[in-house]
Amino acid sequence: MKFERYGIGLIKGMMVTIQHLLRHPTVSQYPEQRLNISRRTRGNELIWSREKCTGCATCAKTCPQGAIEIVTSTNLADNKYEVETYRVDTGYCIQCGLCVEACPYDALFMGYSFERAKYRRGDLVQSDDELLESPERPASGYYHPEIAEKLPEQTLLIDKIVEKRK
Amino acid sequence: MTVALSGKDIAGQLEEKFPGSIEETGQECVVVKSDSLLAVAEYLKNTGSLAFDYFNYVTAVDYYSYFEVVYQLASIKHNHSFVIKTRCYDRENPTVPSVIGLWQGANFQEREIYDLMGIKFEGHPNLKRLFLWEGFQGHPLRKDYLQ
Amino acid sequence: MATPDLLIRTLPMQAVPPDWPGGYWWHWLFFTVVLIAFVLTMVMAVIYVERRGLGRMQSRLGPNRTGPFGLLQPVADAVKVLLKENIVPDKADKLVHWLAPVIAFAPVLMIFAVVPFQNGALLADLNIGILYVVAISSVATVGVFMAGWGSSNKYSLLGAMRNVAAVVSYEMPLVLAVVGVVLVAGSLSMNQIVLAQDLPFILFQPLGFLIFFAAGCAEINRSPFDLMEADQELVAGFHTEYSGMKFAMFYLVEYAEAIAIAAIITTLFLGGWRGPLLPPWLWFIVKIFVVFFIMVWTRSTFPRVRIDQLMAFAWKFLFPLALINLFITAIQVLIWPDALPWILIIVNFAIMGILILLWSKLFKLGWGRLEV
Amino acid sequence: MTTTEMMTLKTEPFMLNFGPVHPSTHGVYRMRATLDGEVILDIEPVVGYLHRGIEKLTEERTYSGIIPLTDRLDYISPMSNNLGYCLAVEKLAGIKVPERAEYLRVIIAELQRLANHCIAVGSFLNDTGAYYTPFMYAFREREKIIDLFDMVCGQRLTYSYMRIGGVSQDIPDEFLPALNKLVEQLSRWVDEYDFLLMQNEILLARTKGVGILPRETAINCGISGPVARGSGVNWDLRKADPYSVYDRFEFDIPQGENGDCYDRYRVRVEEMRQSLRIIKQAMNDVPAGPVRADVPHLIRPPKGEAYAHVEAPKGELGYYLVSDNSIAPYRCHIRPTSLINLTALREMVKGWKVADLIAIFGSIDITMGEVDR
Repeated sequence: MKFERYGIGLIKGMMVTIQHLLRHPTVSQYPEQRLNISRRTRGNELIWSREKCTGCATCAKTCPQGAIEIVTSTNLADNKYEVETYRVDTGYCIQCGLCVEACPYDALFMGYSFERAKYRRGDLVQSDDELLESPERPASGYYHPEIAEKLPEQTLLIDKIVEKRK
Repeated sequence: MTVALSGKDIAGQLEEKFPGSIEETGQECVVVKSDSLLAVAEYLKNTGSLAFDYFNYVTAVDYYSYFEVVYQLASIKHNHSFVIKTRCYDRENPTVPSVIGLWQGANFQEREIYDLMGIKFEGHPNLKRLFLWEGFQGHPLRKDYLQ
Repeated sequence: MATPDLLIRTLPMQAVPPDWPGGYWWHWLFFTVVLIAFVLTMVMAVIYVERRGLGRMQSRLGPNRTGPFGLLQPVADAVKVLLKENIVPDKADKLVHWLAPVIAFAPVLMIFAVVPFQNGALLADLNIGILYVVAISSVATVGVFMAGWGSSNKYSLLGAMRNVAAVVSYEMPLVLAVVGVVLVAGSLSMNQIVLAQDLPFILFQPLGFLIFFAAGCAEINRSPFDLMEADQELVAGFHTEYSGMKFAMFYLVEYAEAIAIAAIITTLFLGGWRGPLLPPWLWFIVKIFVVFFIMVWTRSTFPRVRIDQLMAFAWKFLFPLALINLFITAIQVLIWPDALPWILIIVNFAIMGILILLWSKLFKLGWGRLEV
Repeated sequence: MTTTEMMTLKTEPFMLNFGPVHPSTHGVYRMRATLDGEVILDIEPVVGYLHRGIEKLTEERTYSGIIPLTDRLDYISPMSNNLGYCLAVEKLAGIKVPERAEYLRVIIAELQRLANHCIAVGSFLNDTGAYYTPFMYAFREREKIIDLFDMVCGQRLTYSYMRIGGVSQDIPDEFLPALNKLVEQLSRWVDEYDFLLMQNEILLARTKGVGILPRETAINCGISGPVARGSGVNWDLRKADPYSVYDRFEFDIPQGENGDCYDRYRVRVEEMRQSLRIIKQAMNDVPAGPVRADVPHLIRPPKGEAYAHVEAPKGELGYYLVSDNSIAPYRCHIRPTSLINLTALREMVKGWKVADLIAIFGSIDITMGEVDR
């Protein structure tokens, strides 16, 4: 162990840090500056389509957390299942997206919004109408490329830095 | 490509060297009796043509009637691998000799098995629970473990 | 009531400059208030500079939410930390734990008594000013050690032990570097040293400057010698167990010490308050900020040294170089008192280069492992 | 009493707990250290603060439902964990993965290696005391990689991208151009990183010759990954036992000589360069086609057992699966890289100082999620 390089390595390192002082910082100021999130974002809620759902409960079987609860009854007149309750406890949901993939009728989507903090665990349970798509609760393009196309393009850090150095 | 050695070849060699040590021969593994495990392991490690110097992992599986302890070995020199297994039929006090003298890498893993499966490794210098606290009742990875 | 006059006559203290208002006591009061205000505001300013500077060097922004450009962040920090609960460990030595921050803080303020802000503008122009600085600055270590011992925490104790070891070792090269300056200036008084610097002494004493800077950084726990509060190893070193007001005191000490060292470097090597155009006190503050910025810069770049390397660096690298530097300076002062300054400058820089190269070759840190 | 005996200081060892809550134990690792002043006489590792019983949980979940669990093992590099698990199930069930998926897997796994080494190198340098600067730079670069992962799978930490028989979705159109740009920027950055600290005297003094792990010990302790390669063990599963399509790419295996902290650090930085090389080769010939084999959602592999391992960024990560022809595995054992790499820590730190303990521990690069499972 020796002081081998007469301190040249120290000075080289200092040059790098001083260059960064003059560069533009790479962070963005979150609540004011919002970047576009990925088109396939798996937000922390589920979007459910009442019309398409047939009540097959594949989603509930696939869910590794057991967060989906679905109660169906048989409508003998039309000879089909009718969904009575569809409830997702998003407090248990780990946003793995397996239910969306499993759904054979494309009736389930991941949510695109992400600011859904609540004060109580009970508020995180979504049921029936709270799961329907609405302007405040857009659907994400995860596993649904036709939705992904319509969403804004994701901001990438690689583009952002190049942009600012000009 | 790591070559998985054929169980038959190794079993033949072992049978010649340690008669009566083999319990069963699989496609890529042999099941040895637990009392001759150490001798077999030492042979596998120190024989020039085998030279299993690298210890991949050890784990245990609970098959209700017996515990199976699985050792996967590899040789960095010859780039081949092999699995030896041993069984213990005693559910109350299952015991297997520890291979820590041959491969240091077994240290934490044997403690883990002792912790979660309840198999005692004879000759382990520091056989304590690894993940769970001292005084924990039962061994969670056993199939008959209930809360 | 002859006490004040007696005090003035007996103490080695220069008479009050004629252009300063009031008598001795007024002068004393005025400068005490000014000094405390100066130190506190400067601490806030340097904390801001450090946090923003570090942020930008790490390609972050640094605090920017409180006030314009985050200027009020130090104030917000101070308010927050003062409102915190004061927690004292159960097994702590209560008295020592309570006294430690005070004992650490007082000497740092006292250093500023002899630092000239302008010609003659100082609390006490001691004719042994620099000696006073060296003596008083070591007292802060006692406070740190009390903090480490009184907390009854092993991390704190380790940190305090490291601090004592470092200060004892680095005092030697520090003083030897100062002696070089004193030889050139021909006086121990801080004001006289500044007055002697027609050219800043960093030009005549480049090696002395480097030694003083390194040793100074080590004395005040600045990176890369910040072993005493090495947060990756010792959580927070000696002030692990401090909270609230008492923690604020240590935080204050840390930055006040940095300002003190920056002020002494400014006075000894950078020509103090002297400079063209700007008013003298502004020059002084600008120079302090420049020195402090270099400390921030090194902090953002360097890893930390180990304790045995810290010792080796002091005794095997800085100490011999400081001795050689002192000899060379003495020879120059004796033999060439009237030499042209520019020739001396070139000679000194050449000597510095040669010595550093040579010592880098000879220097060995030693082997860190012990057989156990 | 002789003079030397009188001169010798009588010291007394004391115990100090590093962790479970400590700035640089990378989670909730705890070392019960016996110190003599600054010198470490002995350490005893205590783990289990993050034990979630993942191996038990797997016995009650479907084969595809385990994929999100594997994300939570080594949460710094979930893609590699996904890959290892999927390979094991594919081996068990005999599933052939489409070509395009194999290439995507390789690209993603190598990106994951880059992201992991960013954190490993950054936090190692932070542990040696460089005040968060290399850490921040490394995280900035990781952020760029995470952006791409976000693009393909919609999540930034627990990706769950790999599926049994392929990957969950095809990459979007903008992925490959972005990857191209990223590779270009990253190679520039690795050089800058070299410049920042690689030759720094203080770093050299702190890490060279510190915490030497001899080659024989490394092999005997079953240590894998950059730690083993830093000790000169030429053992990289991508070369030794090529899985996926790694045999089609050209790359080197960097190795250290002394097995000290500096070598491990160097090996990681070199591996980043090699990963970039693999990505460059792979992204130019990604074939067209499906990205997922036709695998039922509730797959029932035939009775049997399989062990598949991958070269995860931290070392050999393996899954030993036993199937009883039901929808859940009978037993799933995970070979934890981080836990096994910790085996030699005790020998490595004995006799070094407290500061070295932190540096050596940092150079091993563990994740507590994987140690405790």
